[in-house]
Amino acid sequence: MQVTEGTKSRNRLPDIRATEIMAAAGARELRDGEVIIVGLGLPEVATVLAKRTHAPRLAALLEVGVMNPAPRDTPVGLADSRIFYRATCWSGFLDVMGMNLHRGVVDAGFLGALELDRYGNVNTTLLKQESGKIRYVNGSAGGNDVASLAKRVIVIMRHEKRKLPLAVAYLTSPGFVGGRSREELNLRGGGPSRVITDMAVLGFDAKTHAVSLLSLHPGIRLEELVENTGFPLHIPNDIPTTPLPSAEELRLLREEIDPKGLHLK
Amino acid sequence: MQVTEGTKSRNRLPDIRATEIMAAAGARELRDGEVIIVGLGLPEVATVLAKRTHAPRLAALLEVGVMNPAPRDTPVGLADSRIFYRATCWSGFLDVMGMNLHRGVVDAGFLGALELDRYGNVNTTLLKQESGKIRYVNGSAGGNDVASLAKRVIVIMRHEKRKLPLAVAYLTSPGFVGGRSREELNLRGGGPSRVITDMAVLGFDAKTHAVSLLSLHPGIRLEELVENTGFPLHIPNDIPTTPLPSAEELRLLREEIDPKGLHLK
Amino acid sequence: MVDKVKSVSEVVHTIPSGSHIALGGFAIARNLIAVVHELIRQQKRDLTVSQGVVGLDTDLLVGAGLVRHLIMGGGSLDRFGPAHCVNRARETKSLHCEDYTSLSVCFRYLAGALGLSFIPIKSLLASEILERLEAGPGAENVKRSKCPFTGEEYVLLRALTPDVSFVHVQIADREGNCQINGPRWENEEQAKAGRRLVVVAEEIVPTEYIQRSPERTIIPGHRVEAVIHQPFGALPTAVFGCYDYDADHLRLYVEHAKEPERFKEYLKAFVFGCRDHWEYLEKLGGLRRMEELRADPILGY
Amino acid sequence: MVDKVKSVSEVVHTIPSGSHIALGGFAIARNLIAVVHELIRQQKRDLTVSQGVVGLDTDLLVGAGLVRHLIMGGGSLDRFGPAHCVNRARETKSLHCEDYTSLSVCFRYLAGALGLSFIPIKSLLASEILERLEAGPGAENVKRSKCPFTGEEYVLLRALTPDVSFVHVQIADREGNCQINGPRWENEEQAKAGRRLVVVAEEIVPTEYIQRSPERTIIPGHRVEAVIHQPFGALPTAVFGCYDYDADHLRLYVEHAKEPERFKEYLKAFVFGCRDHWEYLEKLGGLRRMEELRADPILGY
Repeated sequence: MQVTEGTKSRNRLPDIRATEIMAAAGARELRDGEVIIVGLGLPEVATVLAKRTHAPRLAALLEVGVMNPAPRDTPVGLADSRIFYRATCWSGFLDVMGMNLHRGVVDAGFLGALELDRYGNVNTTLLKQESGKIRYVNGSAGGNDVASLAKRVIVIMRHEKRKLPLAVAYLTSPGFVGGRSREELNLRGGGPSRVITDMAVLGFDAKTHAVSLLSLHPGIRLEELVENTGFPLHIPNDIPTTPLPSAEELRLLREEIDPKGLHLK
Repeated sequence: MQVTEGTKSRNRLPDIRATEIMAAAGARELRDGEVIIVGLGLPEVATVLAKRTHAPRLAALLEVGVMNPAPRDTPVGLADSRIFYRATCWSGFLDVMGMNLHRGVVDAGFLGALELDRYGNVNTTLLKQESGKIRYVNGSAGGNDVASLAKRVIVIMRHEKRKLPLAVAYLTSPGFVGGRSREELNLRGGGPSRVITDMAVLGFDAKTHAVSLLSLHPGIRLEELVENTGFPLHIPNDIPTTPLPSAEELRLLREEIDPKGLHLK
Repeated sequence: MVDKVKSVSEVVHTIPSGSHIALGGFAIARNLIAVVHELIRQQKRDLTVSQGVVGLDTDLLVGAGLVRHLIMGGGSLDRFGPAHCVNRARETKSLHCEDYTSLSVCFRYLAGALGLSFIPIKSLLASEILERLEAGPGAENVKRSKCPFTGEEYVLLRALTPDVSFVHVQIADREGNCQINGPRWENEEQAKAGRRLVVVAEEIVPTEYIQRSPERTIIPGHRVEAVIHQPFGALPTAVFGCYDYDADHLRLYVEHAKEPERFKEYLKAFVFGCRDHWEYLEKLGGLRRMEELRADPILGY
Repeated sequence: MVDKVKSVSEVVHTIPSGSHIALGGFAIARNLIAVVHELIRQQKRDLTVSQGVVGLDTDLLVGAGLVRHLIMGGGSLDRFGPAHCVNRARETKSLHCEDYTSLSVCFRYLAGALGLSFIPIKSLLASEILERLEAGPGAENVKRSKCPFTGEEYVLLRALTPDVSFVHVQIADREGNCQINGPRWENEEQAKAGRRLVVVAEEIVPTEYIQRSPERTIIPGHRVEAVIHQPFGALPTAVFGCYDYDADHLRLYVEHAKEPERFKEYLKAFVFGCRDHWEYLEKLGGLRRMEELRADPILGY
């Protein structure tokens, strides 16, 4: 149930979509043999891509109680029967979120975000409008559980100033709240390690726990990134460029993993 | 795993065994529609007899995770595959002992006993010999759980002075410890309601919580009972006789439920 | 053998207004649609509803104005849209919502199912979810505490024991032995936490069928008060192995749910305008549409 | 695909003396005989063993003098007799035994499996079991406390997280996805509580077989470190659906277990005297005897 919005192309490259760069960047965050809690959309695409390339032994768990499915058709949600297909285990929340996530065996979990602040705190609950009016959205579902308990958290989201504010309107899922360490916060999980947007890959400073720029996607200018970020961003002296997906990665993404472009649109 | 020993015939009736009177008395303690935790031996025989006569809707649960089995062959224990046959549910301890017994939906549970004292405390753990030497036996298994949590407990045991002492050598499963109420003991279950032996049916006084005689089996003399009881027993003025099993009950016991006389020997 | 098969209206008649009901649906899967429609027709009011991840069933009840208190871990109608009625009711403060997470609702049910009055959890800490709970009526259900053995900080959760738990299953016998096909989210804990338990089954099978694979019995019959036999009872949501969700109707629902006035039209047409679930199924396209939605035996959808 | 199939001796070589191992057997069903024999042959000492209801596997280990500390809910070899070696070791104080009950051991495993460092229970209160625990080394694992919401008195239990959990299953694939046939006692909680998890499977199946009924997967492969493929690996105890217990050998075992000297003879003949489990099976009667014990497909024994 983690929210990840459809993300229209942002980069200037004629024949590669930002979503494809994001999926490849997400896949590179996963190591072979790890246990992953997958959300729908790009997180699932990234996980399948990793599994089809460098990490064939990934264990992919879905909150509802599905392990290692091999969907034949693209599902619209985590409760969509399409994502139950060819699973190796069907159980439930208690097993996946309790006996795996809460047990501490989940290496990485993906989160989407309506808002993410400079300390990696995530809001998926509500939005405050100019008028002060509140609009409720989906809430936590497994998001807060993953943020609290996974060894590391990877956030995939669209890069917009309003979505990356100084402070989130509602703190659904804790990162490094107030720049404090996870130990200080009494949280077992390691917290956010990466934020993958349609403009850049962001990380967190080991000391300050604040967001810092790791790499800019090809064709994205630094000014553009800064303009579109609502909080001060630590910028390194020389800025690497996010690697493009390889030809094989692009082939897998376009021909096998999401041929209809449901998530890579 | 509740211990119930084989009980050789004690009464003077030529053609009815004490075990058959015990089984019928046990069956009469169960009401239709109740949820029962069954031990092996006479408790199982009594439960099946009740189900085949006045209580067809009994739910019979076995600790290991078996519900309503219909064994074709007589099992030697609760882990014997013979008792898994034609069950309606196979689960485990957590379901049977946790989500049923601890949840508070079990109406009655059977216990066996090495020793039982005047307040219905049961010992299934060890025996102290004259020499003071200790001999360990089976321990609790589910016995303490049933004694603590079932709405009422029915003990089936052999009637001997050494098995019915003033105080048990080890208090494995609490009855009305020290004559106190179950509330005082912080126990949820109602505690022991009946003790069915090969000489009599015993109950517990609502005020003193001490054992009292409810009925003598046919052919058993009161003096004999008192001689074979290690603690002072409350004796009513007129003593009812335990009803004999009906012809149909005897037929079911001998021809269908335990034809080999494994438990009715 | 106890025959517990009852009609949905019989069962709903026994549920007083003000009850706490737990619904076993998840987003757009195995929702208690037949039950919720009947609760609306019989206008059961001031309900407390709990659900791990809310779906269309809860959104309908809230939209119909029958829910006073909602206990949930979040939720939406997946890609079809948000739970408009739930979100709007929160915005207009016509509903008190106790926000949790998927796991914390599951743990509250687990405690209820095990007969524990409380259970610890390591989620919620350092979140606004916990702060809001502590600041509101939820305060009586959460308490920060430390492990007596390790000193580690936990949130203790109060057990959740709904007055009536409803679960939609693929298969049950007349005594209520139930087998669920596909993932089960928090259904086992939610079902066994209930003081009363009612199941809606797509198919009624002989007990002998249950006895052929007793390891698949998730809910044993002796826990079940009533079995409602209602094929396509979860439409427009999906039931794995039986039928797919009705995407057209889900879109139509979301369109109407956006606006209170249009939602009234929806209720009029599809709930109040139907005597029972069979009439509703006719409005969805009847036999022909049901056959289109029927699941492929290999794919399950 | 990860191939985790290993030999029992390979696996046992990785287990240091002094480890806490959890055994998944129950009385005379699905005992870890092949593993226990190898632990004895390799003389792994000072073990802590935990088991809900002890069986022949634990009795063998204790009789071989390899167990320092036993955590159990009780147990016996059912009608074949008591666990003589366990009882004798307690009488001679050569073993420290922490006595619990079936449910309290299960709850300790459940807490371990869920990553909770403690869990409440309503058993044990007002019993000598609790008093003895509080008076001995068990004191660090139990604590009386009250529910913060209801004030009700509970015993809090410390989570049990064995160094290595062993479970004997009927079916596994090479990655370790396991399906258990028949009742499962505390196997799921015991398996998932382990820091390491090793399964012994009667039969290895292709993953595609697992994918045909994933609802029967009790242990998912990613939790499993090694899969030991050993047909008749639980003899003389029974494996439902595969073979019956060997009543003759159980009687022979109990006869020997009664006397320390005779038990030495048993170990010499059936453990030290066998290079591996196949040689042991030959001593039990080999192919012909195995075929006699093989289960009827309908009865399961």
